[in-house]
Amino acid sequence: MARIGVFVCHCGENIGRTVDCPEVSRRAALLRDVFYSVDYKYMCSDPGQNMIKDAIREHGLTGVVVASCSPLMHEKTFRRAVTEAGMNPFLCEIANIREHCSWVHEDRKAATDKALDLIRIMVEKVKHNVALESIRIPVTKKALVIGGGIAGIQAALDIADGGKEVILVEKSPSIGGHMAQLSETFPTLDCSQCILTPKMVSANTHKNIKLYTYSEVEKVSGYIGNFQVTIRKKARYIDESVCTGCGICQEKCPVKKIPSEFNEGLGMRKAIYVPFPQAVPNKPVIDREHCTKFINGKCGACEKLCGPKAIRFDQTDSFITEDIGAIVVATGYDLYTIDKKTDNTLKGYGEYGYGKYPDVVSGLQFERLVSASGPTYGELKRPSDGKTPETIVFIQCVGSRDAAKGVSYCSKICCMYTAKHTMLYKHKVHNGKAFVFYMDIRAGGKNYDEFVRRAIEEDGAVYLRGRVSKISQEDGKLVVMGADTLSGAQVEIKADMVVLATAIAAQPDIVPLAQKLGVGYDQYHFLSEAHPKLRPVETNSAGIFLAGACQAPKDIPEAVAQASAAASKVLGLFSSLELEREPYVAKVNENTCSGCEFCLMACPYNAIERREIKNRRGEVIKTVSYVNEGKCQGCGTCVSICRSKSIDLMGFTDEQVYSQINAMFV
Amino acid sequence: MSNDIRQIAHALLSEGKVSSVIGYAEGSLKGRVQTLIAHTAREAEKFIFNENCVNNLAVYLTKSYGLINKDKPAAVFLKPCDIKSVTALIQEHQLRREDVFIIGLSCQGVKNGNVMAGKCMGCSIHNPQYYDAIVGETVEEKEPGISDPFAKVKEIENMTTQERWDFWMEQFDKCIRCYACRQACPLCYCEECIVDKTQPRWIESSSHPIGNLSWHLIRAFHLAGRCTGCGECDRACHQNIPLSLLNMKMGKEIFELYGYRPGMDTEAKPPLTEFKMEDSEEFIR
Amino acid sequence: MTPGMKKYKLKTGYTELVQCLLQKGKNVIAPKYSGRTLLFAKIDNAADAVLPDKYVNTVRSAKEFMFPVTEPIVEFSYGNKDVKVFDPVVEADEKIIVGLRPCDAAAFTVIDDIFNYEYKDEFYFTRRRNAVLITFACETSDEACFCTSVGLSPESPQGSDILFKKNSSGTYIAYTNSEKGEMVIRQAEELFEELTESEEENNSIYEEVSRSMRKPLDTVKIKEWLDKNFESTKWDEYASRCLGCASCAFLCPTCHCFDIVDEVKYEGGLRRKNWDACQFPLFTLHASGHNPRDIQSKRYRQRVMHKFKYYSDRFNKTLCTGCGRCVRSCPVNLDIYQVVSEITMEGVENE
Amino acid sequence: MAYGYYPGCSLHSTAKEYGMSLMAVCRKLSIELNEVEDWNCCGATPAHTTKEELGIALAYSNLLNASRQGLEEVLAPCAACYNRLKTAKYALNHSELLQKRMDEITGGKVEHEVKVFNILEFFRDIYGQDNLKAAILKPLAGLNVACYYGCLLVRPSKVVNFDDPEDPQSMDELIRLLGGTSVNWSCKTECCGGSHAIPETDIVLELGKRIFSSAQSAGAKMIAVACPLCQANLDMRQHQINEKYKTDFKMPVVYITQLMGLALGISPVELGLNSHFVSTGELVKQF
Amino acid sequence: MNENFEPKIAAFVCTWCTYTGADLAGTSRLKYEPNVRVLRLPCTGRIDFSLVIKAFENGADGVLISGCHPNDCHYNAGNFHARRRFAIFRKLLEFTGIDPNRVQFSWVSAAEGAKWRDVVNAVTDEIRKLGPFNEYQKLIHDSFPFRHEDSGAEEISEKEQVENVK
Repeated sequence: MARIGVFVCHCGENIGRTVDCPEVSRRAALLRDVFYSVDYKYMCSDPGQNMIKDAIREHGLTGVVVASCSPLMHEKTFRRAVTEAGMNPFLCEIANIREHCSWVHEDRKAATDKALDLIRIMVEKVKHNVALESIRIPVTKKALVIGGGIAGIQAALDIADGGKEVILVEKSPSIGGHMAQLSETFPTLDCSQCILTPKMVSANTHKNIKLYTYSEVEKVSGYIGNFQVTIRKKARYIDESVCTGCGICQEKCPVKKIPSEFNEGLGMRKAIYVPFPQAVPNKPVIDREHCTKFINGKCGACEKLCGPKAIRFDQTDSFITEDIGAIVVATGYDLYTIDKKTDNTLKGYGEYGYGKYPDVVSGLQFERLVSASGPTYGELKRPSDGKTPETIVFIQCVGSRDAAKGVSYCSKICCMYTAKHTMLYKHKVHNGKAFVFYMDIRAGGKNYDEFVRRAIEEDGAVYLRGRVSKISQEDGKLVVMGADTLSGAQVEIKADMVVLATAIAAQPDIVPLAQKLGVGYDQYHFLSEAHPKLRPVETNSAGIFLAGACQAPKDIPEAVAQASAAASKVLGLFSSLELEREPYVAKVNENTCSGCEFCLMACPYNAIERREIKNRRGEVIKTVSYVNEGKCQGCGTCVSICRSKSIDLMGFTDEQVYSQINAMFV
Repeated sequence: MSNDIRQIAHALLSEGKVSSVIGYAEGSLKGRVQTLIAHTAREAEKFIFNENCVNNLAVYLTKSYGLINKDKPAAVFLKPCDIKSVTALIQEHQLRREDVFIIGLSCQGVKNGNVMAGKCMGCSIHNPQYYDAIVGETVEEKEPGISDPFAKVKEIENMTTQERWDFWMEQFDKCIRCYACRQACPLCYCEECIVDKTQPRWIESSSHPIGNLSWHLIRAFHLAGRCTGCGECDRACHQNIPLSLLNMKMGKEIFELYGYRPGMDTEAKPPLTEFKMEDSEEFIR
Repeated sequence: MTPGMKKYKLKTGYTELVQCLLQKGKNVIAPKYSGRTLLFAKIDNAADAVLPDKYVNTVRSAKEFMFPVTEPIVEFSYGNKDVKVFDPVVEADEKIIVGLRPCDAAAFTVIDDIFNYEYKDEFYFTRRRNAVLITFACETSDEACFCTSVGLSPESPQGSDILFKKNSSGTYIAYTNSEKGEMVIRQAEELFEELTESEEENNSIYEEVSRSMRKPLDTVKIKEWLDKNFESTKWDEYASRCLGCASCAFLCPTCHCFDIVDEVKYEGGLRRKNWDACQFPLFTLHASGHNPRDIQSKRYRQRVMHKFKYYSDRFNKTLCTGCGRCVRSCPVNLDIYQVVSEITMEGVENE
Repeated sequence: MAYGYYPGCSLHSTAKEYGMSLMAVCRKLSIELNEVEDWNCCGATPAHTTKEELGIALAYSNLLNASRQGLEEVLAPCAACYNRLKTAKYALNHSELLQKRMDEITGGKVEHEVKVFNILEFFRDIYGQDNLKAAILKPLAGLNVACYYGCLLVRPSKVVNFDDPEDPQSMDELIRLLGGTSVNWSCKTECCGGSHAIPETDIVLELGKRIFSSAQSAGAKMIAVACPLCQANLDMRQHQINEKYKTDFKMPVVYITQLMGLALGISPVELGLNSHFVSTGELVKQF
Repeated sequence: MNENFEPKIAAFVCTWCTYTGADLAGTSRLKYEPNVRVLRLPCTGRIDFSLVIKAFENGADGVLISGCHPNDCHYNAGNFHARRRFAIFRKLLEFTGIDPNRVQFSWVSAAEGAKWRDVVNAVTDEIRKLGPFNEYQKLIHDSFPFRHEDSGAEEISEKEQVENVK
């Protein structure tokens, strides 16, 4: 006979305010097979958990129902508690009377009745729970980091320092990401190259890190601890092992006029190029679209002049498959496109003339202009005529906080880097005038606000609180028309250059990768973390972690912090020999299975195989389906496809679901 | 036609090529035929084939105990519509092609009782699709007898919800749960049918309104995308409940939604075990 | 004619009889078409009742009015910590079943014994007491009928409270067979009048019907063969054709097996008595998984044995009234008469 | 080819030159324009600012008359009329309620859809650029034109959906097709002051000054317009602007159809070029 | 149709998307009707036809099934299989005269707390308009004729039960 214990939590007053917990506990005690029912203010606290443990020992409970918050929150906590009291963890179920009841209903009576219903449903389920043991599966002690920006590099280094192998995959020819494009970084103005390059070099030389640049993740299969990842190494048309990185080929390549992606289109690069001087690996890549050898078979200058003969025009994409235990996604961000969209939907900021007036540039373009490794070698020259701009207007929130024309969220870092831009500008052009149009300055980090005050007070940046309505060009000058809401006046500034602090957006091609990994994403294609506050670097797919701007706009300190957090999660996962996985796997009843293999065909994980049942003489009596527990993820598709219900999913068995439905509307 | 049948059966049995031959024999009632499973050449004399041979003999390939043994195949006389059942059974791994020696019968249409069987009126396959031996000369494929085999289904579809409910409640009220429809269906081969399972009892096994409704719903759903329209369930139901209407409705929907016809290809994946990205979902919010 | 049978002449036709009973507020059940299926059903207006000479027999027998397809026999409800059990309430309102055939009426006399064997099944007998069986002798038969082979005839009165037979001039003569029959005659006496000797001449139609039927068999010979042939290979030969669909058992007026099933909701449930059949494998499946009758031939043997041997071993009656429903409804035309007659022929060879 | 023609109140009166030049060009290109019978005022700004339904109803009744007349494509040269007709069509096919209400008020139902075009769309898409190119006799060589679109022609983009609201190019393309050069200036879509001309004249003057100075600094010799109100505000007020701001703009403001007429070899007088406030003498000299 | 009819709605939802979305609706304190009883299953792939019928047999007036948007499924294909299954059995229910609006389907992702509130409110509203599922209630009453509630059949006393058992 089942002896069930019901433990109703007030959750402070989160539940108690709308659900009459003592009443619920009293009525729960009257439920069939419930032998102990109590309510307490904080069931997940130690006294609360001890109350459960004592009740199990004293009343010899065979099943526990905790009526509290969502199982996704504290199921593990309560299951650990009952285990300590000697009860199998899977005999404890959670009735969600907070997120699904007290928080979403106001009528006290209806909420209390519903809470009791939810408890009754779970009591009926628990009576059919079976003691299960967690499934142990081996863990491949090798991690994959996707994205070679600062977040990816930091995560790779931390994992490698933890003694585990790491595969670092970077889509572009060199690691470094957007940080490599920056000149100096806030709030300390130390040059990004100086603090980044050492990490890039150690990432390249670390004995535990294998670097695949100019490569992308092609296919991901398997599950936590047992991923199989296929990486597409795009053809560089250079044999990296032979090339010494001497740079002759780049000098002599006749094709010059290709806008450099690294320089955000301001500088030019050759058909064979290394993105930037401190690139790691310092091996060039041949750009197939623009290289005359590929276009009409002529030239081949680089091949002739290459000392160690490292040019391979016949090279093709190669595929490498790696066994991976955990994956860290650190694919970073991209700038929100603000010029006229290609499919000329009339979004975008045509009124600022970005793409029409050459002197209207994006934040990253400005970074390149002031960067020593930039197209103007650190001399601030405006793109149209190379003159040094006397007046620059910086416009904040271009695309951010603008649900109508752009994105509705705040991109978090633009206030800081715009203040930095004004400082860099004043350091280079002492008598230059810098104007900043802003809505609110958000500088919440350590020494952040002081940094902005310094830009205003010491470096004399003029901050105008208002929006810019239009930028037009009048005889070589950019006429910026805007408002200054503090003085209430229309403002018109004749500027030499305008820098737009465009919004931070997700990488344009992140969605196919997210779908390959089975990771969720929100409507702006930022990857979804498991829990915004409590599990920011984990995802709902076990074994896949997030770091950096791919999860949401953030600055370098936060990206690095997340990278180390993700790395610690990976190292935690790798610390145990075997991984314990919830025993929610399917099991076949071989007596009634007729071997029609519908489940085998439907299983998304190919976790079901054919098995022959033989008699003593070795003759095959019948063939049935067999579930490989390692592969089965417990989705249950097979259970509903099986017509004779010969396969059942532990944890959500037919009997459990049946009894729950029976108890729904009593 | 009957003596060619006897010759083939006699030959197969006497040469020992097959373990048994399943065919039709003279019935004890007017307009009826019996099934005969002959194991010796002598019994082959009793085989016949006439317009009353409406039974689908494929049902024996899964229901008869010990009929299929590994060393020698079992021979069976199959009309083209019955061959569709064998195709479905092979597709669902209940049979291997080499276990069955198919004697194809070209068919002009058979009678159920004294009137043309429903399934024949809409039939468009008169010659066996594949076979190991064939009896009867090829029949030129002619347009199916009636214009639209789904006429009755459409008639019910056009009723109002309440009319449809009343129509089916009246039909299901007659059901006494003898499960003849299940036993007569070649594709109902489960070792233990869901209706016989008690832990949990998904389908109430008593013959009351709830039990009857859920039995007929689950039976129709379990045959969705599988039923080849052999009409045996209709014929076996002595209460004349129009069961094949439910199966034809499922067949029509599956064909309209996913363009799949059951019993056509032994290698095809059954529609409910796969999906396409562009499957219709206009009913999902 | 058994003693005490009174005879009355029915002045009117069949429909008027039904009409009169309806007007008297009786609950009349008679054969009626539902679509193209002829079934016993509650009659509201007399015109629905199909005339006795217009059909051979209904698809389902009248057994279901005494032994329903499903009936709750015990009710229980879960309290908080206890279970309350409630006595069953047998709905057994009085009913008059009209238009029966002699084979159906006789069937009740056969199964009365089993329902009263060691334990008197009150569910059955309450309904049996409250039902009046009015039989009409068969004026037609079809090739499936073989009541003559089991000691019955198109005009045999066993089991019926009133047997109506047509005299040569076509008017119905009511032969009352029981007190219940007499009571019905009294309640509808305006339709009846005392029968004068002369009008009673027997009608030769009923002999013709029984002669037209299939050759009567000797149940004694059949039983003798069955006593000796439990292991005969014949069973495999017959059974390999049988699909095990139990239509025969469900439609048979004498099959009486049932299964007890608990149907449980959260607040309580019912224990139901449902029709079952030896043709289902589940019928004899042991909890251990062993099944004494695991293949169809054993199950089909059980059916024939029970009808022609086991029942007569115990009650000296054949558990078959030859109504032919099992022959008509079998999807594979496995004809029990043919099986049994082949046995008797073979019986001859063995000697 | 025959098309519907909705002149609107100004093309027969204050913007007579626009009407005359349009008629001349159509005669030259053998385009038959049949005026919408019994057309009424399109309501322009005053109607819809007083009562939304009034504005829609006025425009809708014109569409009704055009559809009754069997016209499928209607040219509305004046930007304000074009804008009102397009707004009415947009509003109606976005709300059945409004459609029912309009049918009640006007007592009629538009049988088939009536498409509405402005002057630029008409010549670019309906008549076709290559036909126009073929008909050119005297290309406008050496003419630096500042194409002025004003606001109603291109905004609100969701309703009008004609060219890019920030950086329209269709008039520039037409000028280039006619052989002229269109200057790249930044006040293409700046407002000319519109109906403030009477109550708040100095607004028009200030806006006009900015437009002329921007055009001049971009090297334009004249401004081409496609809206009678813009033409009026710029042409009539130029000397007042010069007085107020001590500037010496001498920039003729001509209709696009007048330039087209010149290119097709039509005499300036026929195009009404002689009745402008700012003399078009300089320009005409060349033809 | 009495106005104070409160529909009983059974909801079968997948853990990874809709259940988490419902949790998010909770954390954001969005308010919705209390008529729904949510049953958590790993994936919509696990939801089959017999669950829906059993829900109606237990007195549900409406059933809501919700899971991950296509391509977002945690088990990458569960919802695709489910989508086909739903499309088919919905037609079967309709064919046998059950109003298809009584079974509603939706895709609600873990980020769509507001959508979950809107779906629940909309479905509750629609089912309230459809009124109680009288046809099925009648079936339930005919199939489970509990006498003791209405006719007060007297209870077999304790003593008697013991005898019966002996």
